[in-house]
Amino acid sequence: MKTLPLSAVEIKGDFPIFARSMRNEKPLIYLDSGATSQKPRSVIDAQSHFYEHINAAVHRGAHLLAEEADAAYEGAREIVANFIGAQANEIVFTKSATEGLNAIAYSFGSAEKGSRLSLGRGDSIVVTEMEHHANLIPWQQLARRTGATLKWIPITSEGRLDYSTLEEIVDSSTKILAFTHQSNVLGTINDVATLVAAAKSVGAVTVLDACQSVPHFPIDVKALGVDLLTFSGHKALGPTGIGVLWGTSSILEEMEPFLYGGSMIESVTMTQATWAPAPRKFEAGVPNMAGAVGLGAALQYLSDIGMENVHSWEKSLTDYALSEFAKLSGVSVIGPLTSENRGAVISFTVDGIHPHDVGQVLDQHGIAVRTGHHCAWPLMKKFGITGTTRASFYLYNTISDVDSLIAAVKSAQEYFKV
Amino acid sequence: MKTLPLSAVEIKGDFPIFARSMRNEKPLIYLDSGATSQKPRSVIDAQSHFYEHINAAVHRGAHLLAEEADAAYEGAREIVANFIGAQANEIVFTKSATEGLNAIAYSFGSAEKGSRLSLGRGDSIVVTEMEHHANLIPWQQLARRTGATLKWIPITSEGRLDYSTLEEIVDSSTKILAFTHQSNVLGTINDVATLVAAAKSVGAVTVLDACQSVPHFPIDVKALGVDLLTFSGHKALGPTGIGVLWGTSSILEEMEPFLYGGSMIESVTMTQATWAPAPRKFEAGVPNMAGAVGLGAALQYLSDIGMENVHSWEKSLTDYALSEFAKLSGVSVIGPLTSENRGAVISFTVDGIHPHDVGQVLDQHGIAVRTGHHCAWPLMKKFGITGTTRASFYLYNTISDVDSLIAAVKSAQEYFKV
Amino acid sequence: MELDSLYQEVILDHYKHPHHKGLSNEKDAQVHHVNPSCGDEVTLNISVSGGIVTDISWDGVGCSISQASTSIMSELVIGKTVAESYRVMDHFSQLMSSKGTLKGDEDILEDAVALAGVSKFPARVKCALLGWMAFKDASVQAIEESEK
Amino acid sequence: MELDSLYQEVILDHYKHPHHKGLSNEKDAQVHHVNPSCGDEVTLNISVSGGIVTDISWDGVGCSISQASTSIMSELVIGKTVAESYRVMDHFSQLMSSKGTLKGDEDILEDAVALAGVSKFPARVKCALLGWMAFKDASVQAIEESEK
Ligand SMILES: Cc1ncc(COP(=O)(O)O)c(C=O)c1O
Ligand SMILES: Cc1ncc(COP(=O)(O)O)c(C=O)c1O
Repeated sequence: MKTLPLSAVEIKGDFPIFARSMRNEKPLIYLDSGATSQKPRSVIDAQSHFYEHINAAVHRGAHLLAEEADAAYEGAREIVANFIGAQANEIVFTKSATEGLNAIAYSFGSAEKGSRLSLGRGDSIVVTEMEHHANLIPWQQLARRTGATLKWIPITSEGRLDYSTLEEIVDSSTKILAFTHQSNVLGTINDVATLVAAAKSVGAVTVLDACQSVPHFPIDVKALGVDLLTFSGHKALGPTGIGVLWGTSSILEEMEPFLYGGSMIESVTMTQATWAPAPRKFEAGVPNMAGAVGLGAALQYLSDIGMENVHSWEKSLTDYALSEFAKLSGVSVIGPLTSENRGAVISFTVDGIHPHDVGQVLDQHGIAVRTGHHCAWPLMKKFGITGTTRASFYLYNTISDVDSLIAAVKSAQEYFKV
Repeated sequence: MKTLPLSAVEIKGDFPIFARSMRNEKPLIYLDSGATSQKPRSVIDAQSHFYEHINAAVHRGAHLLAEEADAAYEGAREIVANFIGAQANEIVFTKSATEGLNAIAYSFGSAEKGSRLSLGRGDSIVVTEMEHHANLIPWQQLARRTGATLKWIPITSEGRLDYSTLEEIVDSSTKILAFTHQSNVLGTINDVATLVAAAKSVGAVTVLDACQSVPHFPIDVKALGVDLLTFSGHKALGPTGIGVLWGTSSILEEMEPFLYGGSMIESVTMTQATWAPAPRKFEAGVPNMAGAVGLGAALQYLSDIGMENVHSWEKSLTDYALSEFAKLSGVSVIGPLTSENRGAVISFTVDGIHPHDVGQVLDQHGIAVRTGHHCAWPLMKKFGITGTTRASFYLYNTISDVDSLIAAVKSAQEYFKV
Repeated sequence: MELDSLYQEVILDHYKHPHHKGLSNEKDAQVHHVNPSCGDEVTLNISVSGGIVTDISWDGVGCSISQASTSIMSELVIGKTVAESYRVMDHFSQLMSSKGTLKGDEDILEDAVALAGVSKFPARVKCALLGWMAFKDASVQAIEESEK
Repeated sequence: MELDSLYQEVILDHYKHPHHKGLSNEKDAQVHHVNPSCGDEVTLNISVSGGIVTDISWDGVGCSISQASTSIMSELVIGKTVAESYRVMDHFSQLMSSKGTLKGDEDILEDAVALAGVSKFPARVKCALLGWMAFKDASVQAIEESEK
């Protein structure tokens, strides 16, 4: 066994859920962090603490609780900003990455005709063939509403973007280039620098779906050079119902708001309204304050461990898992076969066994994986399959979790006699 | 002292926050439930329990946790449905009432031309002059985008809707009538039956902002007769970041989705997508599962106490408070002066003292109220004021809280020598 | 092992050797159903004559449960009146939503009782119902068609 | 009582008898600022001549803190060069964000040191800054105007 950059076993102890047992009294082997992550005690406690001691509506109250709630909420914004190398006023709290991506698309859809962000016939929006539905359908709809064309960068059989097509696809008609940092199916980490350069050369706005990257390796928004970025808290040890939309100050200033209501206004009459500066203008209504505070605690937990450590630990797990998968016969990994520019997400198919049935056998061993199209249906079609079984790892997983997975896949093959 | 329909003192004990102290070691007298409510232990625990024992992404997983998460999430939907007399598949979880109202407005904005829900020049949207910004600005924007006209029902000096104008304002051009069940400033409870009848007579869709009603008195959506209704969990003892949009099955079926992404689809290709049936089609992305479960626990807590009891207790508090306010000189209550068709929200002004300064003095006494325009700026302008001080009550408040409020208002008058 | 209650021998047999799989040329109606959460699909042809389901044929991709269930369903309904097959379907739906509390009436459900174990796995119930929903939809269309 | 640290006598005096309140007819620039969270408003006229703030007049509605602060600010900056008044404003901003840790330099801030207590009440800092922000905005506009 190799020396570990961090003790995943000790880390498991920080996550109360690992104390429970699964079917047949098996311990929980959680390999579904790509869908949602588990929560450390500190996150659960931070939320409870908010409700027990602070709870009040932010931005509004004239009392001590409101003051403390404001400090907690804005403090969480600072933590998020620091975590990704941003300024606090560039951080917008959303309910999820899905909301963030839709907010961007709706905002562009309401841009005044003639403004840099507005789209029309003759303009194009470019995505990739490996996008999650959340970074595909909002753009389909925006294209439909505005008359713009949706294009996409195809992928190779290894599951990498085909960068050779970039010059042809990203052209002077391109207004938006929206892409995922890391595929939630293939694990592929895309080459942000190359994509941003292509977009910049034609003056297109870049939107990064960072759902599968922010939780797993160090991110510096300034170094990435994108205009907008979004991720979900629940995949980064945070609570459900909270996400982050980051944008450069200048693009946030240009963008129209998305949700209208309380706290996002400057002034209001019966017939019209003007907006507060960002991030306020994007946060209508009483926000998910406890969620933001919980996300702050989550990112704090990750910072304390160090994102470099998280990353290199996941890399060890990926290396080990890929080498073990390579030894299995009748099993194909869909996506890159080395850990280079690749995250800790392993999708695979087993000859003669449908992913549902693989997942079911794994479940009997206490192993939680995901099966199906993983909200990337076009990608499945590209590979000519209906779905895969996906194991996705996080900092609390261990080498022994990988061993259990491999053993359970073998037992599925035995059970179904393939 | 009168006999109480429920023991608010005992109820306070269920809410951990009342154990804390405020400035000058004063106990917390929380009169800001109109902004957000406090949370009982059972709600805080339900959320923690979800994270400690169940947490997984719903709708997606092939494992036991996902199964249990699904049961918890869908169980919460059942609780919500029962609470308002609806069917589970009519309940959409949102992040807030603000999101719910915007979702409706955006959905109508994307309705196909010619469909019943689509708007254009010559059509009108009707609101009232007492709306919260969340039920005003989305309609302003929808009107702007579609060319429809925004009209509103004016209010009387007592703070009631002027129903005599209804026939003139709601006419054959009216496509939508959106109004609040209870004003968050005046406490006025609107006459839903009359408004619905007016809308029905011209075939307009009715949208009810139930933020200030669902938490405070029994609601039966079928009896109300509206088409759509929305409220926020956090004002109903629930967690932050979760809300509910209810609609009749038929209108939900007619409506376009609002957020696009995972779990709301039926099928997806690179260029187009079709939608799952409601409520799925309105819940894109991994939802706020713990939030939904927490809201379920909150509504369960309210049901156990009985909404009739909550209502009559709040009525006693309102009666008492109104009678005490009437005895104060230099203090004016803005809104109806009796508890008839009126909720437990009391907005007032104090001659010679700005609401901020009133709030500050109250804060020194541990009393949490809200000051300002309460996200109803046009209403303030109507009354020729910049803001009010607002005390809003809930089931955990007591007669002695009212006494403390009145005494503190007097002390503010003394302090500022007015 | 709990798994055996789900994957009974009968099911694995139907999975490996599905009946009526492969679309026939003749049909009164054809439907295509998908399970949006996993991407499984079934295309189903139906022939109805004099109120009797005279033929079912189908094709598709799916897990053992969905394939076996569609195979078993086809066997069950062919030769029955539409009304009778709806009764069988009601029994089957009840069994599926029983959370493991029912065993199913073998006289009515025949091989389909082997699917009783599915009801203990809520995530798989949809798999078991995919072919049945397709049948229901197709039969309605065929009848509508014949009434034109 | 903590309240007295917020509402010092000087503040209440300025509140009840605000200086330079009531808009003058002459001005080089006029601005209107609102505090969106409470609805308080201030309209402010400025006259600048040879780099010196020769006059400030204002009107508006607001709490004791915002009214007093605007009154004190007017007193402070009239007669100073724009550059000097920005230095005073910087001192004041620092004091406001000090969370009660600073007392303020009376030589620079004069009556404005009475507002030091506001910094302990984050929700009120905006009230204290409303008039100052209006002044800053107006001075920039007046200078731009004069350079046209
Ligand atoms: C009447 C009314 N409508 C809408 C809202 C908006 O609710 P939320 O901010 O929770 O979305 C509120 C609360 O602020 C309200 O009182
Ligand atoms: C790459 C990617 N993008 C977007 C999403 C959507 O995230 P959420 O459902 O939290 O909004 C996910 C997760 O499901 C994802 O993996």
